[in-house]
Amino acid sequence: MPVQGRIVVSDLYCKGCELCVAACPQHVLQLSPDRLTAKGYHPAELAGPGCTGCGICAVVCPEAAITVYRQKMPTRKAAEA
Amino acid sequence: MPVQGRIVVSDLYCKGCELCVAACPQHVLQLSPDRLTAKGYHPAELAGPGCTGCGICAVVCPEAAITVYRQKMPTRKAAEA
Amino acid sequence: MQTEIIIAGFGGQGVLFAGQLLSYAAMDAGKEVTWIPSYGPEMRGGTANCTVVISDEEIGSPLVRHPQAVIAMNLPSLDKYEPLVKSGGVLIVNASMVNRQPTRTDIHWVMVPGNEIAEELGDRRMTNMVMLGALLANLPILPLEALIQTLEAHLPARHHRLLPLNVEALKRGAEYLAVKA
Amino acid sequence: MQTEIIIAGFGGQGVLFAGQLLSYAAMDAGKEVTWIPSYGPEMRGGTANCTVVISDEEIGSPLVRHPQAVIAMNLPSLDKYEPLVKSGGVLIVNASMVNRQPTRTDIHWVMVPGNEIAEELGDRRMTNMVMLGALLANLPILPLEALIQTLEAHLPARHHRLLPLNVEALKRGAEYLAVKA
Amino acid sequence: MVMEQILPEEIVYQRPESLVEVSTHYCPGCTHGVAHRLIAEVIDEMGIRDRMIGVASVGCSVFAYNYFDFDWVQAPHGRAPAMATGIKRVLPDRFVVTYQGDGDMASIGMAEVVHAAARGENITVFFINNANYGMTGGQMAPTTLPGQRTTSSPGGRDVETAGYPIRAAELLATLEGASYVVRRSLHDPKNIRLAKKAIRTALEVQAQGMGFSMVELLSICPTNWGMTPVDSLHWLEEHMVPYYPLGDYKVAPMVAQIRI
Amino acid sequence: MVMEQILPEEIVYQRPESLVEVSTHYCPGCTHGVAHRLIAEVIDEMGIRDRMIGVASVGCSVFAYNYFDFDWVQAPHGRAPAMATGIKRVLPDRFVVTYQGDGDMASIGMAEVVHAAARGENITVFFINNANYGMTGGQMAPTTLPGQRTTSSPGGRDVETAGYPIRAAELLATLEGASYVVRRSLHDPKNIRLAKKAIRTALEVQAQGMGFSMVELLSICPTNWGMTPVDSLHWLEEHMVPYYPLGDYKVAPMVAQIRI
Amino acid sequence: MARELLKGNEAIAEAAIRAGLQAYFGYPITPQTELLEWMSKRMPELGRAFVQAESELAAINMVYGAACTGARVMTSSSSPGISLMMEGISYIIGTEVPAVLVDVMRGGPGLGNIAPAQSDYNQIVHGGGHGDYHLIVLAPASVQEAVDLTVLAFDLAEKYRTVAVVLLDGSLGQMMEPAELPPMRPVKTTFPEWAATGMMGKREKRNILTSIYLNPPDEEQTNLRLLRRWQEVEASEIRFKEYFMDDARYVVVGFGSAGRVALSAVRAARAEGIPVGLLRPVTLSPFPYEHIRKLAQRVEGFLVVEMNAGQMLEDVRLAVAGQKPVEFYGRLGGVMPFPDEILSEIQRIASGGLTLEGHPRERWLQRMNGKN
Amino acid sequence: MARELLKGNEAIAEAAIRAGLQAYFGYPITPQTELLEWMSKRMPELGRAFVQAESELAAINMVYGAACTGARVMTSSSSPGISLMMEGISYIIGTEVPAVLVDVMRGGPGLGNIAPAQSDYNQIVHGGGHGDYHLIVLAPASVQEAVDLTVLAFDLAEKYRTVAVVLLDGSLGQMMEPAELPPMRPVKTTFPEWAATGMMGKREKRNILTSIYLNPPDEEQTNLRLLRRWQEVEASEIRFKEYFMDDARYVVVGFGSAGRVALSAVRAARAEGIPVGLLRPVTLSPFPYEHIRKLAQRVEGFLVVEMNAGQMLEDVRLAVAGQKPVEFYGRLGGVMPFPDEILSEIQRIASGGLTLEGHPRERWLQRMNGKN
Ligand SMILES: Cc1ncc(C[n+]2csc(CCOP(=O)(O)OP(=O)(O)O)c2C)c(N)n1
Ligand SMILES: Cc1ncc(C[n+]2csc(CCOP(=O)(O)OP(=O)(O)O)c2C)c(N)n1
Ligand code: SF4
Ligand code: SF4
Ligand code: SF4
Ligand code: SF4
Repeated sequence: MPVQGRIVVSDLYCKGCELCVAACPQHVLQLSPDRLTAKGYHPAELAGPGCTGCGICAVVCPEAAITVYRQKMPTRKAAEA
Repeated sequence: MPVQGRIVVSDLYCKGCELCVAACPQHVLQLSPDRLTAKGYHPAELAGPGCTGCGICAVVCPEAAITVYRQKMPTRKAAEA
Repeated sequence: MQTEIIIAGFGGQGVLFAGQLLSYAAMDAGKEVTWIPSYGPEMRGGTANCTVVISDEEIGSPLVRHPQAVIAMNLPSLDKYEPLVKSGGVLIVNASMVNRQPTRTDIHWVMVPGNEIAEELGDRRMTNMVMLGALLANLPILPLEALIQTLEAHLPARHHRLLPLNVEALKRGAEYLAVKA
Repeated sequence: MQTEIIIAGFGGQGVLFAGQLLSYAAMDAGKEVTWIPSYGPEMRGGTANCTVVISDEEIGSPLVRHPQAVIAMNLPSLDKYEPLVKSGGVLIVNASMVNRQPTRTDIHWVMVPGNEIAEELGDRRMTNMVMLGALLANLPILPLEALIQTLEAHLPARHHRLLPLNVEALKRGAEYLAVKA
Repeated sequence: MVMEQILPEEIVYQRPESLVEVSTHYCPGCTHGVAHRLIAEVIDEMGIRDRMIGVASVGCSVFAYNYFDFDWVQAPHGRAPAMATGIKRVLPDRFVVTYQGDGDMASIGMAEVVHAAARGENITVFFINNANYGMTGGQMAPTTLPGQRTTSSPGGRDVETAGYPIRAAELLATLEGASYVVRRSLHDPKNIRLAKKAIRTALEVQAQGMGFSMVELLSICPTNWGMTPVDSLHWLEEHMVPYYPLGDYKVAPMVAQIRI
Repeated sequence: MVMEQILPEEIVYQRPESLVEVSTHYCPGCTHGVAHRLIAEVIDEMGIRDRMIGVASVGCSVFAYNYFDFDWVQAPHGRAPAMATGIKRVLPDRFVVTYQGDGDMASIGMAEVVHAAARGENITVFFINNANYGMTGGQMAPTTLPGQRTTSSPGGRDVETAGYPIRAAELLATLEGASYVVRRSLHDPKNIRLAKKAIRTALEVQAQGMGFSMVELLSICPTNWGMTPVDSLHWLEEHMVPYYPLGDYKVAPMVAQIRI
Repeated sequence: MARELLKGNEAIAEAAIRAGLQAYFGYPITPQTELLEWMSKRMPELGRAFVQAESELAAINMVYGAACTGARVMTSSSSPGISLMMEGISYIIGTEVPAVLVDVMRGGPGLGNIAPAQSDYNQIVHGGGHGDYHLIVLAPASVQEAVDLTVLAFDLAEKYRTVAVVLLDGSLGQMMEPAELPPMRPVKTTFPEWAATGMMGKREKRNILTSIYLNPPDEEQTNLRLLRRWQEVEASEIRFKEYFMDDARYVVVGFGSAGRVALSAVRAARAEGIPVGLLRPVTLSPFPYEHIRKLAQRVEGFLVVEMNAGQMLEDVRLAVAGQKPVEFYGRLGGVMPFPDEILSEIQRIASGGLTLEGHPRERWLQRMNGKN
Repeated sequence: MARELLKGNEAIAEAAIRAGLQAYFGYPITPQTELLEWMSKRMPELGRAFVQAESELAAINMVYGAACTGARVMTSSSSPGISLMMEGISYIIGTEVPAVLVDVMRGGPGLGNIAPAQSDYNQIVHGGGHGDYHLIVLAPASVQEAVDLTVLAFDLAEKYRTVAVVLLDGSLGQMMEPAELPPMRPVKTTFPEWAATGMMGKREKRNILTSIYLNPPDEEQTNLRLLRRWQEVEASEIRFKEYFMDDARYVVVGFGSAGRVALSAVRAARAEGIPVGLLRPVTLSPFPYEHIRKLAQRVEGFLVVEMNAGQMLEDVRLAVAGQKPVEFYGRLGGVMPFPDEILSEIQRIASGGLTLEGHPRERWLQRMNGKN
């Protein structure tokens, strides 16, 4: 089973640019179809399971809007993003 | 017998910088020990015979003060300076 | 006689164009007119507004503190301009984008569901025309016909296919109120 | 009491330094003094001059049209400044570098063969000192002694070996006239 | 950032501390944001936030000072390297960085950056090359590609009259005073990671007093390019990268020794 | 120039017509004079005097316009390439040349020359590199050699604080718009002849509308170097030539075809 | 020609083109950029020269070069960019070649903002560059006037061989109004006698255009010549507009946008029966000193209105020379006044708020303490 | 300390160093270059920062950067170089950081010449940069005063967080006079609260130094704050020197070198029994308006003497406000007046040559028609 992770996108920062959506290797991100941020953007969110916590979305996010969590793997240390 | 030439140094321009004197391959130039130009310089002049009209003095002269004459050689055309 | 109109909304709602159209029409009608936008980088993704002054004589200030009429295309514009409309003036509110009615009683205000009407017409970009139509129905500075002629005259050729839709939107905006009234 | 002196010659004749020395001496004597040179690229290879004003009170203009005294180190300087010396003033001419005598009769002028005296002393660079000595002998603004002390005080250490020669030159310049007179 | 669940989880990425907790004024998708984030991450990692002084330039990034949590000054258009010089000479032990657009650095500010580099000024220049003037509405920049349409080259940049784009990294690399001059791109995760490494190296160069460093970052301007952010990244990769080859243009021998 | 004797003689060298018959203000031996003469000779040979417009800069050569017998304008310090651009754009069929010192072109005027080159502006820059600011009395220039004493680097140029000399030809050669960028020297007859050829090529480049050309000429400043002219030439050869290698830094393919 | 609805910046650009502009050199800066953008499209279309310069410094020197050929040339910018042109302007004037400059002013100092302001008045009118010089400054208050004055600027610049500046604020640059453009004039095909164009077999003597006069008396003579030419400008080129002045007892003085805002206020005051008129200087340099001096003899006081801290104010005070009280009202940093603010100033003055004591700026500052 | 014979340029440099100068940035230009050269030697000796900048534009921005750290910094230049600094000066003032600038003026406009002039008065005093701003301008007339005012410039610049300019002409820069240098002050080791120095664990909040206020009302408030600070400067910092004023019926007004040449003329006039005095403004900004206004109440007329075409003249006229006649005498383009020229102006005035009509510049120009 692959590593499991999840991301939290901050509504304060996200501008719905879709760069994370396009970059996600697992294709599990989407712009929220209904939710709007205070600035009027549809923020990114996890569309379903499958996030491995690889952090690629965070690497491309221009707004530093994403926090990435990953299941702890006691045996090997996760590579830094 | 080598080609014969001569130079005329204009007192209007010459500033006695000695560059022509140093450059002359025949060592036939000198600064006039006694003559002074209107600006107060000892101008260059031919010190004696031996000028070949090679034009090197004119090539180095910063003041374009030198006119170079050379004996006509009907057979071969003199290289341009 | 001088009339001042502010059209305000989000960038992208076509407020600047609506103001320009009004200005063209005023010019074509032989009036003096000034159109002045808010400008600058803050426009990007932010709010946009323009002030149109229509007059029979040389126009002084292009900006006014208390306009005769306001079209508020969204809530921030309503909040900002409702207090500023000249007493006895007109306030046209895009009901589709606000969650409240004006509260002033000394002005004539109307709620027009601009986006909905435009969407009914099949193109949300027509909201500005709907609102402009509604304005003219409430502020007799220029006949609707004049605006339509102006549109015909000044709309760039490549946009001419949009002409009927624009005309329709203007009319629907104007009618909406007739209907409502 | 104010005295103005212009020292003029070719660049390289030490006219600026002569003026500075005079200024230092005046300062050391507790006087007010200004020294102002001609400056700029035209100096290069051209003429140089400086004006020294010595006074008991705050000095106004650092330049004067009609100086009390002039040292003319060469012919152009003689030509330029002879007409300008204040009536009753002093004109010291470097006889070695000119081919004529002054013609004015309302001033006190003297011819000093500056270069020759300097060459006699073995160093043509001393011409300026010779002329300065001659000036002081004719214009009692400062005793020669004061100048000599100043020279001792302000000449940079690395030039100190030149001190006796400078002193000698000053004296010879002063004496030349005494002899001549 | 509070952990919401008590799970055997770890944070593998979070917003760097050196970024202020405010939303930026940049357009959605603009890679100015990526550049900001990378710089902030490196500063966090090096622990030098307290010693940083940033020099903001004139361009979309004029308000960079609102986003980085350290001291900033704001320079006249193009003059950031001169201001940085002034600061660095007074405070040689601080980290002084400029953040400049291509209009700012490669057009009006060409003399200042060349001379800062020639002097070997111990500062770091972050150079955001987005092939146009963003802030003023998308005019031609010295970096605009041949044929590229902008609001001041409406028919596409005509090299006959407007000349050729300037490759700033190559140009600065000719200067002996420049110690580290590289070009990176922000168009995909791999390149973003390489960009971050370069930013780190540049700041290490400064930390060790090795002189002038400059990191050019190919960047997008979706708003003025009139494309979505995602399309913009593709355009960058397809059109800009070939014209502006990525790579190291000057790595002084001592710099090559830096291990990060 | 009247022939004084009726002898089978010919004139093999005489003062070029494009030079005005006045004595210059240059110091004795200053190679500004050589550069002037070569330019005048080439103009005579090409027969283009009537179509020449010169742009004088600020430096010892500020009065260049007094010595060349054609139209001139005089530019603010460093801005000659911008002025030349203005002229050339209005009169594209004239020959427009700037004549600039190293302080003028490589220091204050860096942005203007870089951008004229980047634009491929069809002008010719004559760049006189004498390793100091002559006119103002011998201060350090961007081209002053490491360790060289000047009136503003009294202890010798300290590369730690004043940085490294700029090699302008190498720098401009990085620009795509530049068609012909070379460095020559004026220190001996051979090099002077090569310099003249380069000047000729540069003007041919302009004649054929091939874009920006620049000829850097290593030159002496005996006055401020504090040496005789002859010694200065030796110093140039020994110290400047190694630092500023002579050669062709950019010869666009079409330029390589020019035969003169 | 029919009236068209034109944006100030674009109207100026097109007016310049129709006035026979041969070359434009500029650099983008808000709120002037549309002018450059218009040029970038139109000039190449017409086969004329357009260069986006690398900086304002380069732009003004390209203008300088092109002006030396006698061609019709211009540049445009806004406040910080104008500051960078000061050396070039001084050179152009010192060389006596004609050029046109447009300054679309914004809030300052420093980077400031891009909102409308009039705070470059001193910089432009009183010499932001070194040396003694004068230049012609035209201050339009409407798009039509911007068009007309742009054309005039070229004619005056050429007539007097100097720099003519069209000085306006950002609001006018961004504003649209109906205006009639002039017909397209043919581009000049000849060049003036004095120009550096290459001798082209037409002249014996070379032309040299320079601003150095190393010998001070020569420079003095040049300065005097320029001053005498300036006297001609002062004698012939002063322009202003007046409104409600016949019976005015108070005069509002304002230029450009401030002047037109004042017009609204003056109308409102008239509606209240206050006998106030408006003087709107159209040439800020030469300035209508003499006219104001004479006005001062018959009116009771002045109110100067500007979008700055009182720069033209000092010129009005110079002209009034203590004869009558002068008051000031200004808004700063990109804020445009509304007519009602000026109206209340007029009311204050008409109801006795005039004094010859102190400085009007001090009093205004006092009154501003409450604002915002 | 003992008096030394010092050249103006070098005396200013050394005075700045002794005032605790931490960094100097400059570019060579005659007649200021000795100042830079002095710095190039002394600053490195003392372990302080010296950079020969690539241009005046770079120099002023290096100063700007260094000033943002709160350090004592300066640059110096001469007229054309000063023109290139206008944008930077406007930014520095807009950012409210202290800096000192020395302008050793030469003849202009354009490249002009290197001879002494005072024709940057307007550029420096009345804002050659964009936006509303004021800066402090100190005009020495002797080497000693140059020394003293240089030190003062640093103190005032810091006190009011603004730019202080020492404005002199080339003759003063080149002149040698005895002067006493101040003792060496220790270099500051602390930095002000507001400075951008890195937080260094000492501050919680970052410092941002900027001159943008995108929102016009914010910019207006900034402008108003600067104006209020300027009022403080006006209240406390006006300086001038007077000579023979007790019983003066005529007043000559001149600053810097023109002022001291006028002193000679005034002395000569006094020797002839003409009751004339001299007012020499030492601060040109703030200007002694109020003092002159009061003087105008008791004297019969003014003669303004400048080495320009009448720039300070307008400030004197503003102050006099038509109360009394003002006459003008100027020399231009690098020409220094001799005392006898001014004396004959004084004689002319004392023998009835005063009028309230017309503009003094016009009359002077008339009289100049004969000259040279
Ligand atoms: C002296 C000056 N000239 C022009 C401007 C206007 N201006 C502001 S931002 C900008 C261009 C910015 O472009 P770039 O540096 O490429 O940065 P980007 O906005 O693309 O990030 C210009 C020309 C200015 N503020 N100051
Ligand atoms: C804006 C400006 N800054 C400075 C100067 C002073 N200046 C005149 S010539 C010169 C340097 C010239 O040096 P360079 O270009 O090397 O020419 P050179 O005299 O050596 O031939 C300087 C700095 C000036 N005239 N204008
Ligand atoms: S990349 Fe960042 S800003 Fe863009 S959509 Fe994803 S989370 Fe939002
Ligand atoms: S090189 Fe020319 S100037 Fe020099 S000495 Fe010879 S002739 Fe005279
Ligand atoms: S305009 Fe372009 S560079 Fe500026 S923030 Fe928007 S996308 Fe980024
Ligand atoms: S100072 Fe130097 S560069 Fe200038 S003319 Fe003299 S030798 Fe030539």
